[in-house]
Amino acid sequence: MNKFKTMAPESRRVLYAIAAAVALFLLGQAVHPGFLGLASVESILVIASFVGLVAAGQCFVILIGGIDLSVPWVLNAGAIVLTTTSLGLESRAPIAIVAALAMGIVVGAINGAGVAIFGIPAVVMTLAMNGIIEGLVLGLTGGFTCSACSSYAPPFVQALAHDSLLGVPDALLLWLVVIVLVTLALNITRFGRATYALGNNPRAAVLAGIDARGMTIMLYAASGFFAALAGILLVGFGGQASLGMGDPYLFTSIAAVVIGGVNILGGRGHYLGVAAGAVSLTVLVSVLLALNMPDYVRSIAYGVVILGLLLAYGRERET
Amino acid sequence: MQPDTTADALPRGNRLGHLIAQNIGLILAGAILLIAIVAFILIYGIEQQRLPGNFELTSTVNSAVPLAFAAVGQCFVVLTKGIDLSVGGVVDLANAMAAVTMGKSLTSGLVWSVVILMVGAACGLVNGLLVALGRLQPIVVTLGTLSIYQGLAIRVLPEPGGAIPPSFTNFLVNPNAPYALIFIVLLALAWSAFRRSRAGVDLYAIGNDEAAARALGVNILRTKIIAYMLDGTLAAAAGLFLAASATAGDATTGNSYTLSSIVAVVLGGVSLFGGRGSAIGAIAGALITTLIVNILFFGHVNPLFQSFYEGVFLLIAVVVGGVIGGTIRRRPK
Amino acid sequence: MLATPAVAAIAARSVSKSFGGVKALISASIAISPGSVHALVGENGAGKSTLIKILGGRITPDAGSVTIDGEPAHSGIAASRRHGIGTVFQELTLLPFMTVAENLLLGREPRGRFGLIDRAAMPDVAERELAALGITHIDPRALTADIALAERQIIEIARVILAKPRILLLDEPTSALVEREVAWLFGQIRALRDGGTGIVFTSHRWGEIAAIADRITIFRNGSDVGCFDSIDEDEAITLMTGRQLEALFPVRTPAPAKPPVLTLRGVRAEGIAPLDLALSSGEILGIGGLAGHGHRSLFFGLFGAPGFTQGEIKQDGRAIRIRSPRDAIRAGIALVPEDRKSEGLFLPLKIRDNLTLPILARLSRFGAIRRGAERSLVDDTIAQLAIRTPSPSQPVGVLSGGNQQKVLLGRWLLTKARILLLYDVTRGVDVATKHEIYDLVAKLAREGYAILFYSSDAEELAHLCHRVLVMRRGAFVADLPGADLTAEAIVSAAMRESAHAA
Amino acid sequence: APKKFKIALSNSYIGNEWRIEMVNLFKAALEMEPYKSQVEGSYFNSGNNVSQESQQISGMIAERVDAILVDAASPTGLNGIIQQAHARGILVISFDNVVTTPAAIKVNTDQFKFGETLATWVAKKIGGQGNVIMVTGVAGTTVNEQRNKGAESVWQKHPGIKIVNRYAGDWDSATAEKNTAAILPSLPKIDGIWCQGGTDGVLKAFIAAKRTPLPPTAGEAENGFRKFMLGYMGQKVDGLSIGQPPYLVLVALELARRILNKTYPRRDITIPFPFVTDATVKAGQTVFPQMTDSFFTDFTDSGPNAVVKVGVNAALHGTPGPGTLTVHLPKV
Ligand SMILES: Nc1ncnc2c1ncn2[C@@H]1O[C@H](COP(=O)(O)OP(=O)(O)OP(=O)(O)O)[C@@H](O)[C@H]1O
Ligand SMILES: Nc1ncnc2c1ncn2[C@@H]1O[C@H](COP(=O)(O)OP(=O)(O)OP(=O)(O)O)[C@@H](O)[C@H]1O
Ligand SMILES: [Mg+2]
Ligand SMILES: [Mg+2]
Repeated sequence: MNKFKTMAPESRRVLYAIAAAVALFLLGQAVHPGFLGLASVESILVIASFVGLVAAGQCFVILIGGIDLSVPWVLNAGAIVLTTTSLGLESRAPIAIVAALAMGIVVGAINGAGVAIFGIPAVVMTLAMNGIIEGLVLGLTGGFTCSACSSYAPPFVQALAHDSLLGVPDALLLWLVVIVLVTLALNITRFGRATYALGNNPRAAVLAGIDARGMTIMLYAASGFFAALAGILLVGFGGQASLGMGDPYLFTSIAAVVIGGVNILGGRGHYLGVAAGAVSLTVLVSVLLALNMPDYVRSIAYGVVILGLLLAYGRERET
Repeated sequence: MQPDTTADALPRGNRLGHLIAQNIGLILAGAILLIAIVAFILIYGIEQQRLPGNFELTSTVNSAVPLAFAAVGQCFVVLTKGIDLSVGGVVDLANAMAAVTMGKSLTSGLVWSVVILMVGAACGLVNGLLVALGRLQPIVVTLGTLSIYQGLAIRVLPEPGGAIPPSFTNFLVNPNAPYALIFIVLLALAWSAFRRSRAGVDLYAIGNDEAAARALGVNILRTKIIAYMLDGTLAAAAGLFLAASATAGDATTGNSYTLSSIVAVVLGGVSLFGGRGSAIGAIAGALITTLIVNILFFGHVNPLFQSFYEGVFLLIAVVVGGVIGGTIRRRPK
Repeated sequence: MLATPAVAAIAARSVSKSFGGVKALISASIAISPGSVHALVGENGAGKSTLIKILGGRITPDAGSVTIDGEPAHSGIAASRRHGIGTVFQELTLLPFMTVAENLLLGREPRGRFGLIDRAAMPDVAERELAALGITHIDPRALTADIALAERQIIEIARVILAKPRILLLDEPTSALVEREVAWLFGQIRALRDGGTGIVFTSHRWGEIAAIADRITIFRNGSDVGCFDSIDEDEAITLMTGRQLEALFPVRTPAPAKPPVLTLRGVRAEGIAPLDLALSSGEILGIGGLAGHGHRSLFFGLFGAPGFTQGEIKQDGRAIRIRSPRDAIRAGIALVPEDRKSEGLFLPLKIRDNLTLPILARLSRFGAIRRGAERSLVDDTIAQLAIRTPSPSQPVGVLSGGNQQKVLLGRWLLTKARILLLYDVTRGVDVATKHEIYDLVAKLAREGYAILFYSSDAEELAHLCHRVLVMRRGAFVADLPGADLTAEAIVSAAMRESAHAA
Repeated sequence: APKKFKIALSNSYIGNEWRIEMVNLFKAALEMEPYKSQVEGSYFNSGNNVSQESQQISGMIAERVDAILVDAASPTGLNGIIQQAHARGILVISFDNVVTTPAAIKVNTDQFKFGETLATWVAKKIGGQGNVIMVTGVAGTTVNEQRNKGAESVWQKHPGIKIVNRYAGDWDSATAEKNTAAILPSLPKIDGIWCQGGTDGVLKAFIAAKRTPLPPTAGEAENGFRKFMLGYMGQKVDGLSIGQPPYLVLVALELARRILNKTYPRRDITIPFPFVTDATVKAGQTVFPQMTDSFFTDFTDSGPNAVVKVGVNAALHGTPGPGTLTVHLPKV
């Protein structure tokens, strides 16, 4: 308990975020018996993993005071690159996955370059990029995600989203790996130190020899990577890519990051909290769906619960 | 006995240089707007073999008015170093209420307008209280309230419909003359009065450095609440204009104003880091955004590539603006 | 001096204040008589600023009371203003993207038609008001972000003085000021005091305390430990620190005659004329002169932030290019900037993270930091520099200013840089820590570091440096050898030239 | 040569395959007789943004087109500008997502009947008894409301049917699948599915949750859903599939041409919606096993009373078919 008190506020928020996710699960069980069943929990966590992956990238850029509004169409483009490159063939899965991820990295790096080198505000750069990718995808494919494919995601990718290993869905295992890797990257590597330094005080970071441009480009590239990765998994999940499939992930990924206790102005927060935030939001949506209420009530309740959670533990200290 | 420091006075930068430094954002917005106007007239002229006339002016102005109001509202909040994602929700709510309540006469339209503006202010008040008193980050507060306001809007108007009195439409967005320019001018005048008020100065102070502003005795709570309430009121006004030009209501059409108001504010040279910029710039930004749509229309771009061009234009505008700005600022003093 | 009236202009009785777990004030008391200057002295973190913030109504004490003219004071900035209190806070409260005039007139802007603020008139009003205070070198139309730190501090002071306060609280108002500006400030203070204003003044420069204080209260660990009409420096330091200090400045050792490690030829940057300069290892080369005359451009130019626009830099005889701080760090150059909060430290991050940031490449394998190696380096540095902290995991922001400064110095020593650019490193640092920093600087020089040392404190330059170059209008106007250098010589070199200009 | 009619298509949104097919059909038609020689066409997209679409329609007015075909971002949001177009003598025909103003002629299917038909089929299939889920569309839209009302009118007549959950699928397979996956594990056994859109996504979520065999399903005309009717992913489903036909645009185009030629009165047209069941579904005609699940199979019509017949390449690539294009408008 004493340790809890002396914890940095950001670390404490990670615990709060996890507690919130658990509480929402319990709430779900209370209002809708069966909600806490193994299948139900598993299924919800798999859906949360998509949000969680996008939010990993979003978390990186938010940690340096940026934001990535291009995730919807980078995700979508990742999905479409996968289907159009793989043509649904298992043999082409590796190259298709690499192509999709490379696309995400390149687009993200361009975002980063726009922000770091040309000094374009992140909101504008990434919003414009979202439009640019959308236009390119629609224009280049003629609007069809893969008209020549007999099947869409290669079986390997579909298995990734649907199969289990030792009773744990593969998608969840993948997310778990990502959680571990991102947490390690942020906490025990040079890269992580530089990220927090940049997010806390960019001027001082540059004066301490941090390559701010390189880091910024790298972090946005990571965001592109994770958006594309989520796109790949979503194709596996649904079996196909569809236009607009990334749209729900914009605000949700930002919300997950903030509910997870990351400061939107940068420099403070942990991915573990973000992962909990992603779970919270997904559970919340599921509970609201399960409650069988009119759309407008659901919309209002969603907002009220998010604000309630934030009021409970997301308050800033007085300046 | 006072050892004065005058003997060593350094040469000063000239007044023009200072003026440019202080208004750099506004100057850029003006430059981009000018470029956009010229580009529009050129493209229109080439495509249509004539110059844009009254109709084009009127429809452009009428399209720009709701966005101008939403953008100025957004500008208040951005100046405090905040951001408002609930603009779209408030526009929806106002739009929906207008369609349901106004009935047939101009009088009832105007009376209800006042009520709706007050509802907008109340929405802003909720945002402001959560941000200032609840000490929550504006982006998530307004993400939450966006969902709430949209829900309320759908509750008010479950499916598109209702009606706006034609007299009310003619009052706000007369389709035959660019008469809505008056509202833009009024908006700009109101802004410059606000800019010269206690609250206006305090708003900038908060955006510059909130801790310093607090130490200087600025009432942070009051000022932020004023900013968010004005924002909510103006977003509601945008909803009224939208309803008026549509002549009916739809609880979902306002959504696009969230992002487009932010884009307009940025194009208008207002810093997302707070404390710098002007609502006049935001108005210019709204006009630029509107003109880009026109340019793309008359440029007959492939609709599939439309968002590509929008994105590219946005980047070009911001980069060119930045380059011009950099050149002006680096000009030898 | 006026006789001390029975009723204090402002007094604090047994005030306590904690921030989280930190007890900033423990039952501290002070009473300021009208028409007197009351100095608060104490080490960094002794609680001076906290007390001033309480007196100024910016924060409320957890316990204890504040009285004004014997009456209980209302808390809050607005109330304090009504009480006639004016405060210059230690961290400047100027608004960077507003003009000097807007800052100066904040809250009392001239009104025009319809009671609206007459923005057009503001620069002229500000210009007149500044001129009345004898300030004519600062353009009221400039953005505050564009003027030098010293100028900002002067504007901050002017803003408060212009409100004609009955009680004036000055928290380290001179930290960025050079002597002549300090003299100007003291003139203002004396005038106000003679008009009956009760004044609180803090500074870490003993000379200033001795010159201006009518009474001195000494703070230690959050409590007042003594109040004197006069006290000598050694005694005061003993009370502040609980131990005795030897001479403030270390014994000067002669500069070794070695070939220069660093030579600049014809370097230019914004605000500096082509400059030539040579720095040897083991040398402490002082740079002096009035604020705003190009020192910053010289130091930051050498550090590549941004680099010089022209000219040649040679290190050990070889030409090098420094276009970014990374280039500079690679070349073994370190910069300790004046504003440690905005340009040096990451306040919410751990001491450890702050210390090792530039050397992580050395400390990590495959990108992962070797914790053990880092830990021992950090512990060594903390011990070597005597950084007072319970643990290297503390956020650097909770340390006292002097210890923060030591962390910053430690960071650069860890880089094994041999050329140190120290830019006003003792700004806002308490006497004891200054003493430690001086010792450290002298020791580093003896160990062969080459040190370029700028200070706004001429005493410091005079006593510490082997040689001092005085800058004016971006050029070196005097080269003063160190043997029997005095502060007066530096100041007058900086002033003499201005006589010509005027 | 006689002057060509300028006809512009204002399409609010191009982000799903239905809209893409619709635009492609329009493009193809412009290359086919009689339109090739009589119509000069253009088409625009407004990113689902009402004010942009409104501005584009202003542009069309400025370009002095003869007719505007509108698939609207909002049933009401364009009323103002459409009234202006009408006042300037421009023929405005709205289709699919139709507008409410009388200044526009409407071409559509009956959305209430859509929901009602789906529900009637489900009710009959499960014998008026059992648990049913409703997967709805985008909240706040007329189409969603009408389809839901149509369904509710049927449920009222069947007290034995329990609607165990209503949730939004937003007419999008990915959303429908995600939401179904989230909620399904905690629901009791489902006997029937009523789905406005994204039907294949719902079924995939059922398979993932091992809720097989799949219950009888009434849904939209996604290719994926119809594949399930044929047998897909190891499942064969009893289903009714109704499509909002993309060729509504061709009906609108033909109507515009005929009205401008003064060979047809100005009046609204409601066309019957094409539908298939597991009994009638036919590969290559009403389902395309080679194509994506999200492809919209009802780009063309079939049978003796077909409204219009076009080839799959017209829908896919906008390439014209051979010969002339005949669109059958209802007899006057
Ligand atoms: N807002 C705060 N939050 C946490 N700790 C604080 C805060 N303000 C002051 N402190 C702590 O309270 C103690 C007293 O600080 P204060 O600023 O009053 O010292 P000071 O005497 O003014 O020091 P200096 O000479 O360095 O200005 C220090 O330990 C400081 O770290
Ligand atoms: N010769 C000059 N002519 C015009 N402007 C000058 C000149 N020298 C310096 N300045 C201006 O004065 C400002 C401060 O310059 P700079 O920061 O280099 O001086 P400094 O001595 O390092 O300041 P400080 O001592 O306050 O830290 C800059 O804006 C610079 O442009
Ligand atoms: Mg202090
Ligand atoms: Mg200086």
